[in-house]
Amino acid sequence: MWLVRPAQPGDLNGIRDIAETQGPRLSSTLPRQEENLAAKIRQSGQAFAGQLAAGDAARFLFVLEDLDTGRIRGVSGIDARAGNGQPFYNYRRDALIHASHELGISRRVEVLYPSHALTDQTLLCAFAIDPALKQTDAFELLSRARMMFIAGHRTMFSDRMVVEIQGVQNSSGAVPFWDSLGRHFFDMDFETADRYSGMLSRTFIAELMPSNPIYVTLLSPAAQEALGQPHTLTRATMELLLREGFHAGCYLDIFDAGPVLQARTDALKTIVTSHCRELHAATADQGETCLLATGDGAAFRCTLASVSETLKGEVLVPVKTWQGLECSSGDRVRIASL
Amino acid sequence: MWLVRPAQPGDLNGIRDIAETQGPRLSSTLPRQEENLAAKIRQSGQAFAGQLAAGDAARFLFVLEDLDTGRIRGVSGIDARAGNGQPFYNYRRDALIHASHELGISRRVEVLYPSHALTDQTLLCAFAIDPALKQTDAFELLSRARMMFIAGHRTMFSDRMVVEIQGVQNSSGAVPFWDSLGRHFFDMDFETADRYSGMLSRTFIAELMPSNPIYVTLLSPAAQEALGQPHTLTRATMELLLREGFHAGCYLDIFDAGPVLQARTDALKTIVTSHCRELHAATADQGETCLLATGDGAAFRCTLASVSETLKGEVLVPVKTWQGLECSSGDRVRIASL
Amino acid sequence: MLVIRPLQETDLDDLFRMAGSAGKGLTTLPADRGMLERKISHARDTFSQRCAPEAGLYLFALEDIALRRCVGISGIQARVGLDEVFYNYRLSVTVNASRELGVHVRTPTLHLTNDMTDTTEICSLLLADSHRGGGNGLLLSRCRFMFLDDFRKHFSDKVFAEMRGVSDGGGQSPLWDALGSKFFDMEFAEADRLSGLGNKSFIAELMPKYPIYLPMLPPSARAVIGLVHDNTVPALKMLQAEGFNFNGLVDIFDGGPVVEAFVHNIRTVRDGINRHVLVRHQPVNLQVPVEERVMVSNRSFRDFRVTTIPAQLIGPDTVSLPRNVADALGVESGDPVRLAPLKGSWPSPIHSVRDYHKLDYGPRDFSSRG
Amino acid sequence: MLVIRPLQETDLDDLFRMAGSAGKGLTTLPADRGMLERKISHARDTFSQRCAPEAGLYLFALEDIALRRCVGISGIQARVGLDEVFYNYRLSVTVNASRELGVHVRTPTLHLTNDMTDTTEICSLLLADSHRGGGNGLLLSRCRFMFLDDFRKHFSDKVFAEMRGVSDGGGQSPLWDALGSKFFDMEFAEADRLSGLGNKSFIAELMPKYPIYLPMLPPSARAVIGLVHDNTVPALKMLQAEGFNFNGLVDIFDGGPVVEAFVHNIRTVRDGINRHVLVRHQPVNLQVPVEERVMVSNRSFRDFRVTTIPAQLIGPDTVSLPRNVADALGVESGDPVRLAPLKGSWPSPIHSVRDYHKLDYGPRDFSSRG
Repeated sequence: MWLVRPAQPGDLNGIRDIAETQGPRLSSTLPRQEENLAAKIRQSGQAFAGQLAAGDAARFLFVLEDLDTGRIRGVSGIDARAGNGQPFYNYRRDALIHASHELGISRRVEVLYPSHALTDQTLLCAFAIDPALKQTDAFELLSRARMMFIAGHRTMFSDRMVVEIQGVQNSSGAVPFWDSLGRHFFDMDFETADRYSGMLSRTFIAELMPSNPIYVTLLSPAAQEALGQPHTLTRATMELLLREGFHAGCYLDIFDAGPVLQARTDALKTIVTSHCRELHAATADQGETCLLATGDGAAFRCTLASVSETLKGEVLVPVKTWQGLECSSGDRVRIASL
Repeated sequence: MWLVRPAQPGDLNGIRDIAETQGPRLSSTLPRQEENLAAKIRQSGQAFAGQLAAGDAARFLFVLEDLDTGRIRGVSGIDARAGNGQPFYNYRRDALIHASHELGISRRVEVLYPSHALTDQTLLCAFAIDPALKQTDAFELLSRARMMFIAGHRTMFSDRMVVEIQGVQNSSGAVPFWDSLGRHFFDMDFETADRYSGMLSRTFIAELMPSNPIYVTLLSPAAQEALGQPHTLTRATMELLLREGFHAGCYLDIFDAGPVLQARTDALKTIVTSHCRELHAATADQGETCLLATGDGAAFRCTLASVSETLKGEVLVPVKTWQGLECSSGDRVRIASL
Repeated sequence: MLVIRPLQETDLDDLFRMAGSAGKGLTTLPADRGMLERKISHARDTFSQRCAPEAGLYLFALEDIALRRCVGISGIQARVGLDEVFYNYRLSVTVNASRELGVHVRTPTLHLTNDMTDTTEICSLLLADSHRGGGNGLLLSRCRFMFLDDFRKHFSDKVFAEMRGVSDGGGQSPLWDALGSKFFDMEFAEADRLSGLGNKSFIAELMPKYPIYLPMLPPSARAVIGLVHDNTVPALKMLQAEGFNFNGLVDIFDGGPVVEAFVHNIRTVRDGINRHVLVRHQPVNLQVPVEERVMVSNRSFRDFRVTTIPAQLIGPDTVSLPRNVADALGVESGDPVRLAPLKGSWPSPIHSVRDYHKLDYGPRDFSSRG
Repeated sequence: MLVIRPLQETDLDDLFRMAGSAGKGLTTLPADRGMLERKISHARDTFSQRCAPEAGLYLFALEDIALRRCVGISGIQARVGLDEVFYNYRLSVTVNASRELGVHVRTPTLHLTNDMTDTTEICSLLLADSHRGGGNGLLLSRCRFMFLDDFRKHFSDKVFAEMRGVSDGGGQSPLWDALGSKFFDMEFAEADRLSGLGNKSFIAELMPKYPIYLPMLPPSARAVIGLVHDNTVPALKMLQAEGFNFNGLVDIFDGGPVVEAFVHNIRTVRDGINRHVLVRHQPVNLQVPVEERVMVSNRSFRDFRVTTIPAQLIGPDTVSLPRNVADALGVESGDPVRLAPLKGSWPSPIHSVRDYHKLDYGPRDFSSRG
């Protein structure tokens, strides 16, 4: 049985093992150094417990636990405010029309503008799962459990949400957009820049990122093609998010030009369709498989369960799943269809 | 009885009389010189008749006629493509975050970016009405008849629509935004710039408009306050458009910083709610007062009429209104509620 | 004898022929009869002070007296950018550094500027193939500095020249191919021609306005920024010897450099000396080597004339001019003239005849001091 | 006797006292003991060549031999902007024109640049109140040009100085109030102090990056761009007399101008002459007026020393130095020294003793030629 719950100090090794199975982009929000990771888990614990100091960023980290084995098989996160109090950097892709009436020439000139417009929007981040689970319901559970948490703690999050999708990186590890633009200014390879971007201070981006708009036509052809394109490995993640109601707009990642997906929080499928019911025992393991969440803050738990609803506004759930959720008969639970 | 129909050469004097009762902003799209106005009416006639040369801009001009007196009491227009083949200039209001992690400083720095992003979207323009009619249904007829035309000729227009709302001008005629910004670069007063902007070539804007982004904090306080604010005289127009489904976004007029309203064409109230019915005679002048439109291209007519619908998908309309619409029993008409 | 004088209407045919054979790259003098006619007319108005000083276009003809033909032209535009807009790129540097990460990157960057606006430009130098060599090019070019010197109030304190940038045999410019062509929907030659016609609206309309970071251009384009065309190397060397330096601005199309100098620092200006004419009737051999010749001007605004004579004719207070030279200059005994070396600085014998307090050396002389 | 020599550890107390009484506006020498100690240590490493040439900070002390006290300091930073980022605004012009409408507008515009990066800066001039006048300020400032001249390979061809801009009695800067304060959440003095500390991350983070169109600033702010503080006028005049010119760049905070010169064009450099020492034992009256004094340097890199002597001691090949002056410079008979005027150019009697081929005049002398 699968359970998504707040990360705890004891999950350190499990999370690190998962992080190591992932590509580089993950590290932007999930540090690999044990010390930093421990700090991140501690900070998440404070966020869940509502014990953040004033000014501290609310950054939530969830783990996917296999209750049968006790192993951590995935991790996902929410930053309540993208940028965590500092600017959240993107490129905004826009076009100017350069036209000469006299010469009868009109040209669409695409420009990348440095933008902080998504700063302070709620950011889904740090998604990593055991590759073996990619095709299972556990994948959807790990991702959407965050939306279940947001639905139950709506005021802690902003009205608009964003998520960064990893951009194009070819088989040799080269990132065409980085090689055509960022490399010239940051004087480091993509992995290094990506690692630094997970650091506490993002001062280095203000210091090193070119401050003027960039003409797309001057990028290499490969970089131009990569604009707004997701990495092939992120297809499942992206499709799930598009089904949730996210859409790709004009914002791009400053390092690899991957798309930044946007959504109105209150229009997300999970938030619109989930609803609260009273928990009661089911006699048999039957009904529709649903997301089932319960608990406030640090007590938040989300799992997959067979659910049948009654006409009285109750849900019947097999008792064996109650234990994982740490709840009992008559408790309020939130359910959402897969 | 009120009728909105395509402008015709014989309407020249009537339109000029209306234009002269208006404030300066109107002139951007409605020239005051007789010769230019005649050319504009001719061009509109070609657009309605589908006789435009390749590359010519489709610019439609409608008049509001009082059928009882034959007088022209108002005018309104649609440019199928904003900019009419040239760039459509706006400022896009955005913000950068200037933050120093070390010093604990974070500042939201607002910037106006020159933008052509709304180029080629369908533009509602040239709205002018006899001031005596501002509080009447004729006002709504004149404005919404355009949406009725679009609904009936949907493929001629783009999926997104915009309309420029006149910005703040104080009682002495001064335009704070112009005085703080445009005047320095265009070296002319607001009225002159506004008049030039109705010219065929907008080359002068490319030549004279500052090409770099503008920091809002460096504008005069009055100019900052005027950003995105409508002129008090445009309140009725703006409210009607907001009810139609337009909303103010981040785009501003480059001369007076008035708001540019945007909408998805297919989400506009008139376009969503209007529907086609078969015309039949009503025995009495009863039922709901509705917009009633008929005719393709140059034959387009729109009026207000008492309408009652039958269960058979017919509408019953008093015969006296048929004449103005130039239609007869059994014709398809489009109706929409006021 | 070859004499510099104001360009006049009767030079049109000669000028048209020269412009035609000059080919591309001389956009200020296109082989367009109507345009050349307007230029001549403009120049006539300038010398006769019928146009505002800042609108002045001073065009000088090199006349072969024997052939009665104009065999060269050179010009001074009193002020650029007052009617049309005058564009350059400024080659600047952007530094991005993070002490925390130990990164420090300097990025050469092109910024669009109009900084030469209201400055005097020397321009339009053209010499007939038949008259190349023998110092004729030097005379055509340097005579302008004698004019600038004598009539400084008509010009800015600083003067500049745009040097033709690198292009290949087919007229293709590496910078244009990498940058301009991506914004202007035309060939380099066409853009250059349109720009030369003076109506630069299309530049304002089509030009990229934001800075261009050079690392984003291919090496072939970066390499030519600030470089001159091979054919222009001699002209650049001549101007450098006059004291002109690269001022950090380059042409927006081909990346050719702008060189500039303060008028008071131009070698011809610094070396200029005044003498009074003494017309001599003994024959003089005017055909001495370039090194031994000097320019002599009649210091007239409306009918400015310059020719060359042997340096040995200069005395402590006077200069001896043969009759035909005096006639060519339109001067008589007692009239003031001004003299300056034709090539390089004064040949050493001249030292002895110059006023002591006017002795000077340019920077170049000092670099050897050690 | 006052002697220029490298700053050393024992000067710390004197330096701290001077920095304390100098007040605001000298951000490169704050009254911070630890900072001053690091500066001295840096200078010691520089003179002893223990740091990379481009990281060099040359700080000179003016020692009052009688008092055994450091009474002044001046400096040269070998290269700016290599560790931190060095910012200026370039005062440029934007031209917008429409021929069709007959409009032509020139808009002064400030562009953020790092164009002084990798250039040598003269800086940190400070003189104790007790020793003002008598040419001591001149000696402190101009001794640097003698050093630059003798050790050119350690420096860039061009050197510059940032001049303090306009601020009122309360330390308020009109440009800061109109521009900087709208982006930096701090007082001018605080920004200036932070900038002086050398970690300029906060500038990269908070500074407006897009060009600033000057018509959008109030007249009070526009008026001070490129102007110097009243107290800095004498320093500016001194540098202008040396041949420094405004280079179009201004300070990003207070709008003070950057002036620059090519080393080979600096008057002290151009006027420098070499002589061999002849130690004389007759007493000499060293207390002659400033106009009659000249600087004499020992031409040593590691222990550079300069003092002033009467010009009359200069002979055609040698210079006569009293014993105490020779000792102060650490030279003996036969050693080479270099001489340059303390104030202005050479007093006229010197002419006769200079090598003929080294005679030269700056542009200023020519402007009077007519």
